[in-house]
Amino acid sequence: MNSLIPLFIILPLATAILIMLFGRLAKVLQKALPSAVLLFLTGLSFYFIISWDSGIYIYEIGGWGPIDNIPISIYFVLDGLSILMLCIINLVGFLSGFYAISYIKRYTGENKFYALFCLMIAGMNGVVLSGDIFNLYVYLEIAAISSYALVAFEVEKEKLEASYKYQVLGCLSSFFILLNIGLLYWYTKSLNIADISRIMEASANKNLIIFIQILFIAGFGLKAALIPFHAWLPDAHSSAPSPISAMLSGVLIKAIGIYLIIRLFFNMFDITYEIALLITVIGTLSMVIGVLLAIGQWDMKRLLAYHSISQMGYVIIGIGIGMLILAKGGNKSWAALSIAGGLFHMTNHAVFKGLLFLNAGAVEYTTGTRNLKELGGLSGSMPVTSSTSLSASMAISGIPPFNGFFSKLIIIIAAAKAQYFLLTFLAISVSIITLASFLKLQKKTFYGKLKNWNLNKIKEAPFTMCFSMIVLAILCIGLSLLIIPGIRENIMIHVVYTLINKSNYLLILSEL
Amino acid sequence: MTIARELFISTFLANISFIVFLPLFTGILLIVLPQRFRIFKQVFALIISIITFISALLIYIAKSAGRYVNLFNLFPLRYLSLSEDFEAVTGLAVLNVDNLAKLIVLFVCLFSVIIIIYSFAYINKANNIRNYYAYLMLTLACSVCAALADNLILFIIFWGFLCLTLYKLIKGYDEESSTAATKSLILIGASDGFIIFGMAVLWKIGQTMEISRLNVATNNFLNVFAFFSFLIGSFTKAGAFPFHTWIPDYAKKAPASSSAFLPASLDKLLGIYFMVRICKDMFVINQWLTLILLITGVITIIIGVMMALMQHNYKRLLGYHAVSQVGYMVVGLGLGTPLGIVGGLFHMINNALYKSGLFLVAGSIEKRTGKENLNDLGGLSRAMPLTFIAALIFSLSISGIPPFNGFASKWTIYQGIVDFGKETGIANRLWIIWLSLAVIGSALTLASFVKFITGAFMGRARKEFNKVKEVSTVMWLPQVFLALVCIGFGIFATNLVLPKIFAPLVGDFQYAGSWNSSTISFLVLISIILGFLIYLAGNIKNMRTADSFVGGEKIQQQTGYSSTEFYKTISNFNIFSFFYKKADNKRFDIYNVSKDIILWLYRRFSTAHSGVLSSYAIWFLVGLTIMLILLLSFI
Amino acid sequence: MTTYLLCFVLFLVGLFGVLTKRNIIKIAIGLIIMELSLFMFFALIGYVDNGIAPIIVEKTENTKFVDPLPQAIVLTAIVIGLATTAMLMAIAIRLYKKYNTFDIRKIANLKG
Amino acid sequence: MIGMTLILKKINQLIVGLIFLYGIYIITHGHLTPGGCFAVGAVIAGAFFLLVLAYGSDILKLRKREEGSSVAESTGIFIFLVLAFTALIIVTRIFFTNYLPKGITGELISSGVIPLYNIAVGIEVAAALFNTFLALYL
Repeated sequence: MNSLIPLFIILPLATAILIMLFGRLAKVLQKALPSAVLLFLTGLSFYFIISWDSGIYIYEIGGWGPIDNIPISIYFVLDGLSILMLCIINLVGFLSGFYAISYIKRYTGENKFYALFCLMIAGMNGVVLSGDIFNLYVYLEIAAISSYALVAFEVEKEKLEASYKYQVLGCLSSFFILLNIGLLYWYTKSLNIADISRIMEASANKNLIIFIQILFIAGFGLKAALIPFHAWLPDAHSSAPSPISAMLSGVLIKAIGIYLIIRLFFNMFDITYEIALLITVIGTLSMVIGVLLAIGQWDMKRLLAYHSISQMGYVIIGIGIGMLILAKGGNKSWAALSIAGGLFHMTNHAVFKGLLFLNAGAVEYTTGTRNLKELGGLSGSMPVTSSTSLSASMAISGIPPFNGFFSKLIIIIAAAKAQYFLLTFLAISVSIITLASFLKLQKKTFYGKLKNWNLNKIKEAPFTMCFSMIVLAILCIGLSLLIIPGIRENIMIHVVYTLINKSNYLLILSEL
Repeated sequence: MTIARELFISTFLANISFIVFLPLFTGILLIVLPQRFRIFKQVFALIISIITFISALLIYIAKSAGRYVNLFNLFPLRYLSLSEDFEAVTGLAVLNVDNLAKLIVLFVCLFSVIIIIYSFAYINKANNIRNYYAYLMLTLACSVCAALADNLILFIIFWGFLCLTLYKLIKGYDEESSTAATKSLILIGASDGFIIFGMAVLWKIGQTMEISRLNVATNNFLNVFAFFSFLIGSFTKAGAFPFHTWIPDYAKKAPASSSAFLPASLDKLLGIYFMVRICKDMFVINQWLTLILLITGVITIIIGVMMALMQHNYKRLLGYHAVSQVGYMVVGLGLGTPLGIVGGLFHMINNALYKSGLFLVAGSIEKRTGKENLNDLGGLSRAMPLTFIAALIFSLSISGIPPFNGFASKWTIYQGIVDFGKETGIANRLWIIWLSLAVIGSALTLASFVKFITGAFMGRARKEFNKVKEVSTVMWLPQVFLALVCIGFGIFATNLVLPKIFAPLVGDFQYAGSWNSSTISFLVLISIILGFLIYLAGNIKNMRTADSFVGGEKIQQQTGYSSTEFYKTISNFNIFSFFYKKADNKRFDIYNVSKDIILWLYRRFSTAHSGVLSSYAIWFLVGLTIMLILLLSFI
Repeated sequence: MTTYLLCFVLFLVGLFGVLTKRNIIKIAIGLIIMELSLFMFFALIGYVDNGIAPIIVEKTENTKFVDPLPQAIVLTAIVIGLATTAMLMAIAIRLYKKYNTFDIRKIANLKG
Repeated sequence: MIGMTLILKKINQLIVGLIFLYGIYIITHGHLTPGGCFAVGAVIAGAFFLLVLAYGSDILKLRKREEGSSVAESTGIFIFLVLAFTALIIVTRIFFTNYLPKGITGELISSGVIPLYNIAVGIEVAAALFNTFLALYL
């Protein structure tokens, strides 16, 4: 198990290079290789999650052990949260890559697309596995830079504009993160997350730590598109090609935003009440304002993009309430429930938001537009797209028995249990508005009369696109099985356990 | 042989998980099957629904009330050795099979059989809905499971799924119908949200999630809040004021069989069922809540019927009546006395019977004539005699004319109100108001059904309807069957139906007097006279506005017999016209009001996203600075 | 301490450029200035008074090495910065070709 | 792009060879002295910049721009990855291990695989810089 860990980074990286080298010579290679590699990695991550024994695995690159108890090597750390994230990244990555085989045919420079795609996945896998804070930054930038390029892939006016804005804001946040890394290194003389955590426990320069924490919230908050750092997201996510939108919205903002917030604030910093409150407030703002911005949109993908902000708000609320309970010294099992709800919602969001973007891509592929005012009546001619899109819409708006219902239920119950009734009420109202806006999308796209297109032109998307959509739609229902106690305890509880028991993560220092 | 049969019955047919899982799996199977097996799907769905009905009947007859059955315990799944993981699940999936649940399940199964038979002819290739039968079966399964569920989480899962089938059973072929479907799903989804809120509050105050073990006093703010959250859920489902607005829209645009199945019967059954559970089992309600319930009830009665009076589209008219009748049930249940609850439940069953019957009649009319407006109809009684007789019986039932079932249940509710007035409480002292408003509502119902019957069936037959024939057997059979049940329930109300079916639901109650009780007869008389007076007034008014007869003119439709024109005069009254105009603009529709507010907010936030990069960067810095100032200054 | 402060001033200069300039190239230059100030900050972190370069030399009693780790970090960060800058410039040139203007306020098709 | 004046071209001819040589010197001594792969890449790419600036882009005889350099760039990373990967597969089961004999400190052939890594990264950086330059310049 241990020696398989670096494969998550090597394989996509090697694929990217091979495609750049030989892709032009063998067209089959550039199409089949990314899907094959990502399928293998998906299988590997599911093997990890099944054979998980709730330990933490460490991989030392280059075999450099610690010297005088100071970890000097680059470490990959594999714990429950990392495995969960790996599953999400590689699964959605595989399905988007497979989807892209048909979708991306229309564009020139296919090999560059696949190379950048694999590079992005390598970056995200690296972020999730990395055990020290600077490598995390490097992988984060790999993922971010390839996403900048992918957003501008269609090289049209709007796409370039979106990409430029995304880059400028992304660079700003990256610089704040880099500044933070500098400050942390200056303060602790270490880059290893566990080591930093140990050193910071010993000493207490409270103001500096709070300063660092806030810079991290702003930096990762921008990557995760939390309000008020969200402004790039609707532009970028709606401009990218659809499989990339699915990756950006479904995975990227989680892997380089939410995941890092969770990882650093639980495992590196001590949880304080003020920071927990701040995170919860930001989450609430994102949840409410995001959905209010989404409801009036007429561009299909822009609507979906704004919903990503809102749904990330749910995730952050779940996490934030857990932090609040922990900071107040409340019942740990309720904190665990809340955090598990947030993580569960994150998993679910990857599935249904990925699916929704793929649906939008299929609609755009056949009709050539994604303006809701021009669409209509597609349910008859595109049965797969319309039914999968309905299931994803119901999942995101929290209609049972789809997975979104259960995760929202957990978050709402946890919020009420922690006596944040206003938050509970807002979460429910936002869920209702989400339902309204997704029914609008359904109504305008799939119901009503077919607009005056050439009827022969409107047909179901090609096989690879349908396959990805169907698999994700099945997952939309299938993931609700995670609520069943037996399965939940095997997966979710391990994930939460390493988060709420900080000392457990620090054990990796002794295992080195 | 008999032993084998006994064994078969006891292991399968009389097994509670059997009637949950059989339609569920059938529904999933029917979704997977391709479209071209339509006939097979129909027959298969019918067979399964009949089997389900039979097993529901067997369960109903078996005297095993109040038994807790584990959903997985009796199902063959238990033979799979899924060890302790599975044990944890089964704790959630506990079913409570008491008398009330059994009754609801029985009627749910009955209605599904009737609707499927009716759909054989009604749903044809022209107005086919994708996966119609599959969603009918799923609806059946989920309704049964929602009625039986003891755990609130299990309950909300199946209850929530019902709104999706409601959405899928309407064909979104044009703008208006897809709007109606959207609106229904949003309103019902919102009510589900409120139920979840109530559940969260219950969880907070440390209660269990099992309905049969809950007994929450409504003495503090939180508990009342939870109570209202649940109440909103049940009101929206059943369609009580002010959450009723989806029902008329849905009834207008959906296929009549869908309307008969969901808003007219199943949603009423489940919504009122849940309300009984809330008021009777889960919470101990105090007198202020009783007052609120009664006020909501009478407002629902009056508003529903006043709006119904104005409708020209007969399906929409029926939709508003579906709202109005809920008011009686809310009043009955709101009384909280055993007699009131029995009256409410009895009215719920009766309402489901005649209202789904009326929708089937509407479907038959629509099928044969293709018209949706009462103004375009007339004189169908000769062409469609069976439909006409059924419609007449349903109309008399809904208006509360003896000896039909509507009278029996309304009478029980009136009796309940009178009994209720004997005690001292705020709501009790106002009993005369509740009683009078309920009676007025009944009279107005009669008036509007006179309009329906005369508009559709009476009068001069139009030429274009010359070729109209009676509907096919599979379509009139369900109507006639429902009409017979209506008569039967009415005639045997005091002897058989009330003591045998409804008495076990609430235990002992004082059943006062016979039909000849003077107060009640008097009240009924008043309601009949009032109705006919209004009707006659309509005729006089109509005569007055007609042109004078000079001779030699052709016979005009208008001079002959117009039933709908008169009702415009009501809307022209000064007081009413104001409200009707507002209602036409959907000013009172909770859905439209909240939509406007949200869109206003959207425009405010949307203008901030001006597309200028530096403002985005400034947001980032401002956010950062505010966070820094807040945290570093307060620590 | 003064050097740290100067670093910070440089960072603010870059930030000012990003916020106020309209020209897309100047915004990119602002970002590069910010980045360079951060590199200097890292170099300062690693600096030790009278330290020498951390390579293998003849051992004496009082040899002090500067911290090599920030230097390695800065090298990596420079590579990343190079990629970012190249990306930014490529997009800026393309933008100019499409819109025929460098003014970021006129490049605002995506709003709402 | 057209080239520059004759003086510049001539001086270029003289200098470029020396710059290349200097680059190769640094890359071979990367594990002994400060500098190494990244500096080398910059130096060699600088030599190419000079050539292109003086003679114009025609000197490269490119059918499609950045073709050759892009292949070189990919090859550079590929060699690097293969070196790291052989450590994982064949030799020690640990990614990135220095599995060759270390030799004596201070000699040219020493410190295991690091010189090889240096060469690979040097090629990669040079090609990447040149690639970027071409993309922006042409």
